[in-house]
Amino acid sequence: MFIQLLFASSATLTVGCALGVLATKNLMHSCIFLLGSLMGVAGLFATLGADFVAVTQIMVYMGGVVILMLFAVMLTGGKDFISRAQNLLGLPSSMGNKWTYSVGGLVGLVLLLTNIRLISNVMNSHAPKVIGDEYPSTVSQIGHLLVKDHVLAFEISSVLLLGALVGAAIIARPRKQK
Amino acid sequence: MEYTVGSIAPIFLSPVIAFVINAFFGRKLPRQGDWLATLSIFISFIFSARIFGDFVFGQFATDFFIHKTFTWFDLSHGSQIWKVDMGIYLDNMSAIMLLMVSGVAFLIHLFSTWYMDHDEKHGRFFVFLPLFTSAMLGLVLSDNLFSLFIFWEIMGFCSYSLIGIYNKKEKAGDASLKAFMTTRVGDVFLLLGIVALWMLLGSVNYVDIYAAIAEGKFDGQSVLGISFATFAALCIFLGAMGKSAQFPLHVWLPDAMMGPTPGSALIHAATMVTAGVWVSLRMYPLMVLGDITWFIAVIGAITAFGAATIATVQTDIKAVLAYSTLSQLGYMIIGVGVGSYNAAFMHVITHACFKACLFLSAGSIIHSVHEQEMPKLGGLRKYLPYTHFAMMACTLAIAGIPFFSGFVSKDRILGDALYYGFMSGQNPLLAIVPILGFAGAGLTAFYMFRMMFLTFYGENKQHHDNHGHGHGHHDAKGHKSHGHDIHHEHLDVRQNVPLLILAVFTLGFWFSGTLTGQSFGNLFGAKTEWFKILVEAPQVEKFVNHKREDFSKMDTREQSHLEHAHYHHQTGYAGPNPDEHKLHSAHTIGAIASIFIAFAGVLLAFLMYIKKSVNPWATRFPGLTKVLQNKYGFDDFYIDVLIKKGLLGLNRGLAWIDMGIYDRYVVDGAAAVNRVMYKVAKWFDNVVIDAIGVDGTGVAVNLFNLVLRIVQSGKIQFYFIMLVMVLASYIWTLNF
Amino acid sequence: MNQTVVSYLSQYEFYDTLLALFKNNQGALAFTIYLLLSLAIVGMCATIGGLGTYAERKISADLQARIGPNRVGPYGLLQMLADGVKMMTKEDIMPFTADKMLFYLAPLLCLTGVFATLAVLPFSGGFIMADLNVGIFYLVAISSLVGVGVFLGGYASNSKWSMLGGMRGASQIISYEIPVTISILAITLLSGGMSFGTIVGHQGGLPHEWFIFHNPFSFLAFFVYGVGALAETNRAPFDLPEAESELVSGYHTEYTGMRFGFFALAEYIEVFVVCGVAASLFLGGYQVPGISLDILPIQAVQFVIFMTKTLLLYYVVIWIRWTFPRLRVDQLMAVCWKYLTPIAIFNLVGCAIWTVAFNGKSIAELIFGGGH
Amino acid sequence: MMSLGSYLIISLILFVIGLVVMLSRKNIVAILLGIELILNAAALNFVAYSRYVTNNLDGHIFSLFIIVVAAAEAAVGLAIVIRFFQIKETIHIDEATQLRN
Repeated sequence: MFIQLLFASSATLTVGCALGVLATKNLMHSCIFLLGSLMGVAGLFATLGADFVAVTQIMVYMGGVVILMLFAVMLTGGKDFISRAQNLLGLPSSMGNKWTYSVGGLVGLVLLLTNIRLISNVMNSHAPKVIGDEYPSTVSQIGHLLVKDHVLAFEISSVLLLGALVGAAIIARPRKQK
Repeated sequence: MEYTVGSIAPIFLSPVIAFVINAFFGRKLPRQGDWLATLSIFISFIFSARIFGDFVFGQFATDFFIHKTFTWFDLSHGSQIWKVDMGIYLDNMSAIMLLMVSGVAFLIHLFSTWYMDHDEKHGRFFVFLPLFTSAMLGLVLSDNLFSLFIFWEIMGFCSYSLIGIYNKKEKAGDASLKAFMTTRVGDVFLLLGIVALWMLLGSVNYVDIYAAIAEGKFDGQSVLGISFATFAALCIFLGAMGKSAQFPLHVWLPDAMMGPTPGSALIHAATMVTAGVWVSLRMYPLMVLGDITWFIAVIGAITAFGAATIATVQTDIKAVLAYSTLSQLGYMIIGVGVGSYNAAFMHVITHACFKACLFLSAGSIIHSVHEQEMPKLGGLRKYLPYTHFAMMACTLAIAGIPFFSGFVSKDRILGDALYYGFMSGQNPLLAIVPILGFAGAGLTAFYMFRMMFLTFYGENKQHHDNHGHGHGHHDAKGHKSHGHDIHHEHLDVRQNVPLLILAVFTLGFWFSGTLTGQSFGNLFGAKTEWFKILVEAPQVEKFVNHKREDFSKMDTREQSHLEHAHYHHQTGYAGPNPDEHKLHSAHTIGAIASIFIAFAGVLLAFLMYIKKSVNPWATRFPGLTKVLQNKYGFDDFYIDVLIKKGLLGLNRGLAWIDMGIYDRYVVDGAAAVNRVMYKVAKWFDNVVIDAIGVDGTGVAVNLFNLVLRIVQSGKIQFYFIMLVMVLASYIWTLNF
Repeated sequence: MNQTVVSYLSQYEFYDTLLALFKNNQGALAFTIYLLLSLAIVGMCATIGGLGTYAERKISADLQARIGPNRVGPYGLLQMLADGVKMMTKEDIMPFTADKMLFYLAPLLCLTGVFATLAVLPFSGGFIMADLNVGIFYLVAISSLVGVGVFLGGYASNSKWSMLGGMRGASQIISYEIPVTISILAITLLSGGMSFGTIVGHQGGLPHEWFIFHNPFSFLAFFVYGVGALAETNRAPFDLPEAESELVSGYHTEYTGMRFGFFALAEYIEVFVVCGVAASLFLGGYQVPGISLDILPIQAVQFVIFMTKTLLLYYVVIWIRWTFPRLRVDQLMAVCWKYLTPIAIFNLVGCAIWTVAFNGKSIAELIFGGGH
Repeated sequence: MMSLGSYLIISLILFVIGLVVMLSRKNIVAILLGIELILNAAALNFVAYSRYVTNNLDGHIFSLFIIVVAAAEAAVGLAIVIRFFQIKETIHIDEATQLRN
């Protein structure tokens, strides 16, 4: 029952907050809605028995990515907001207008239909399995997989992270104004 | 006896910890942490001494070894093994080597605390010194070529830093770069050899390689048209040549004296250069299988003789020692090549002791007199009595005078070389090996005594020559030389005790186990000829059924379970078993000959530099001297010929092909053809292309542009929409 | 499997009678137990948070040779109730230019992040809401919600002081998360598991069995964790986000009434949680010396031991606050990136080497023998 | 209620919303938000398949790598955004068309 409750609330949180990301015109609110949506996905991971992935999701997104995005939003305000608000340059508003929404919505609709076609195929071909309620611990297994079967991907991703760290630091470092 | 990793690891770890602490907090420690480095090496020494005691004084049998390993990573797939293990491999040879490295390094550290006092690079020096030592200890402990390579490279880096430690001097910087680049040539080959072995065997553990050799896994394998074993052995030996400064790659070692003298002592005696000999010894079965021992012997002989000739004309005291190191390394390599396994290894040990002592003595002289050009020295005997004593003992040892260690080890190598060259039925051309070896031995005695006579005997030139101190003074000390007085030696513990301790170990009976070679005058507690008994070439058959031991397991094998092996005159020849009798007579002849040659060398030096009854060579053979002073022109060869002529010549050749052939014939010819074509083309152009083609294309492009302009908007979201649409249409057109 | 308080209780007989009371509805019973227990824990921690303010005043008074609160109740003990009443009855002011949604959300995020960590805090062997397999990792992860809360609190107020405080707070929290997490990683390396049950189970009741004295590296790791945790909870000497002398009171300048109370409560409870984590990671947690029985009364003893250790650490935290001066911003970042992080990485590597070299034995085991 | 299908549908909704966010917003940070949603949809799919179809943990590993890549992408992406803002003083996506000419 708990699991069902968790699933229902997580799914609601995920979808609802994702809609919030789409609907709000305020970038800061959008970020917070994203946070909620990602929390919901973490909850869904938990209902799938992926405890380690769920906690990693919380750790990386809440502790890192979302705060980083909040910082980016704060650091990139400036004159832009004023000129956009008065539409001085004739470009669409920063958070979109009805045209961009309608184009995006149209494309989204097409993709929705496409994917429903795909999913229906998948669900027809794979009879739904009956899965028990047990949730074995995944931590030690994931640890073994990471350093045995997937060791190459593991090392490459660590190099990727190092590269991203150095690259981000170099790109974003303040330069002397002329 | 129990051996855990905890009782072995501190040997390697304590200098590493000292390095880390000194690197980060050295400046804040009293005396910039030199005591910490020295203490850490002393801890290594204690642990090594325990292992040495267990292994040598009867605890374990001859072929006993400890092998602890864990799998670092494993990429095995199916039946193909691809894994890298890390671990510890300890046998008699490593036990002896560990004691030598840690002991000599400890004495060098102790000496350095005196030598580098008040030097501006004091702290930095004591950061790299323990790292260097730990890398060598790790190299000796490692059980596979991969970790050996790691430590090998750490040593390369440390030698680079130590040689170039006076980084404000351009010469020092050049020398360090030279050392780094020259050894790099060898290292590339070593890595190639390791990778080749890994590719074939899937593991680079010593025991796995030995087992593979015994099981014949190399049979029928070939690469680039030569046998696989030859290829791998050659690559590994080329790596060893770079590190051990053998003949074509030797140019870095004489320049390596740009660093502080104790650093040179560490590089030349205990650590870096012996690493090459060490890897050749470890991979000896592979060398035999690959049948390159003759090549090894020839390279060693050329180095031994060539370096000895150069050393006879050097005037810098450290340069003489550097070339003598080269020469002695040549003897070790000869030993590996002619199959006198334990004598080669013994020469590593004896050489480490007396060469460390020689360098430290030279450091003592330089630090006291602030002069290292021998013509400006002389008569130092009464000013530096302890140094004189120690240096004389070492000179006797290196010259191969009986009862000293150099005689014991070098004589055995020469005896085996004699057998190898003349009596074993090899290619008669290989007789060059013993000939060059003996000639080099005579020269060794000559140039070493030349150095002694010029430095310590004769009249003191220091009092008259007050102006020559500044130049030729390669060891830029932090403080200015006083220029008017020699510091009288007083018994400073840190200066003299290391020298005297090392001098004690120049006696031969420590190594041969007896004073006379008979059972008379035994070393207490040790076996007669313990060195020969304990060190023997690896018997690869033993390793076939070897089971690996878990890394953390405790080793509790009892002595009673193993029996002591008895010593045979098994010297591990590549060919058929050596004739015992012939070998024995070769050794006898060799011993007599080398004693004779050594005394002849000493006598020549005596006549030239003390009695002055024979003119020095410099006046007699000016041309030859010039060649030798140019070191056979190797440096010039590398720079002028290989780089300037070779690379630039290649460039010029390519340029000639470009300008001469391509330009003249292809381009100009094409131009002529073009001129004809032009007439035709002009008409064609005007009528067909312009009217129809160009204008038509323009119109078409214009039309196409209208479409493309919309697509190529530069707006990323538009691209994304296109992508999604294409994807969707692809899915909708699929039928599944 | 993940251990929970329900699965712990289900091994006793009275669980069956309780189950009969709930007409054999497992879910309903578990729900009730969880509900009651979470109410109890939240209530207890709220009380501890309130007492924290009282302790802070009293201890600071003691350190400064004053008397401190002494009017309300015996020894001024009821001062916190008075404060609570004052906060609740204050007017809830919302700045005109504030971002309303985020202004409401920020204190709640702080409070949620802190209370969510209580789910895995091991008060005793059985009295732990859910002994997750990823326990400590979950705790570290979920407590980063506080950083978001602090940042939003600063942003939403739309005032300079708040903005600066919020930015400082967020950057400080995400920076100091790194050394803290790495030193926790060293402990998980020693214990071989991330659940609090495993970590505490690997230690004993007596000091030489604790992880802090396991090896030199874990000893260092404790202090790295301590310093990092102080910074992560914005306690002095790392209280830059709410530095009174510079930023009025930082990110909660514009908050009044109970919303301000939420921030304060979150901070005090977070300090408690951090002290509890330190106690269970390094100081043996709830382990009772010499007793390995697992009966219900022992749980009470374990609870008392855990609380004693935690509250002692709490005292140390307050002591530090009133002893050390505040750091500058650049010093703050230098301490984190130049000192704590390298030391923490060094500790991690050192612990790994120690575990391999000595087969996971502690110093005491190496000296006195024994162990596994 | 809990089956492979329901997870797939949630992930589909997440994906489509992410796509629409990406397409309809003109702010680079907002577009990055959309990308995060899309990546999460993919990760959710992996884990769902891992539980209901393959019964091993490879899906978990994959979603861990997705999280890693997302973190790296966010770091570098936001660094580029900040740099872009320093140069152009705007983060409007339609201003980022230098490569067009």
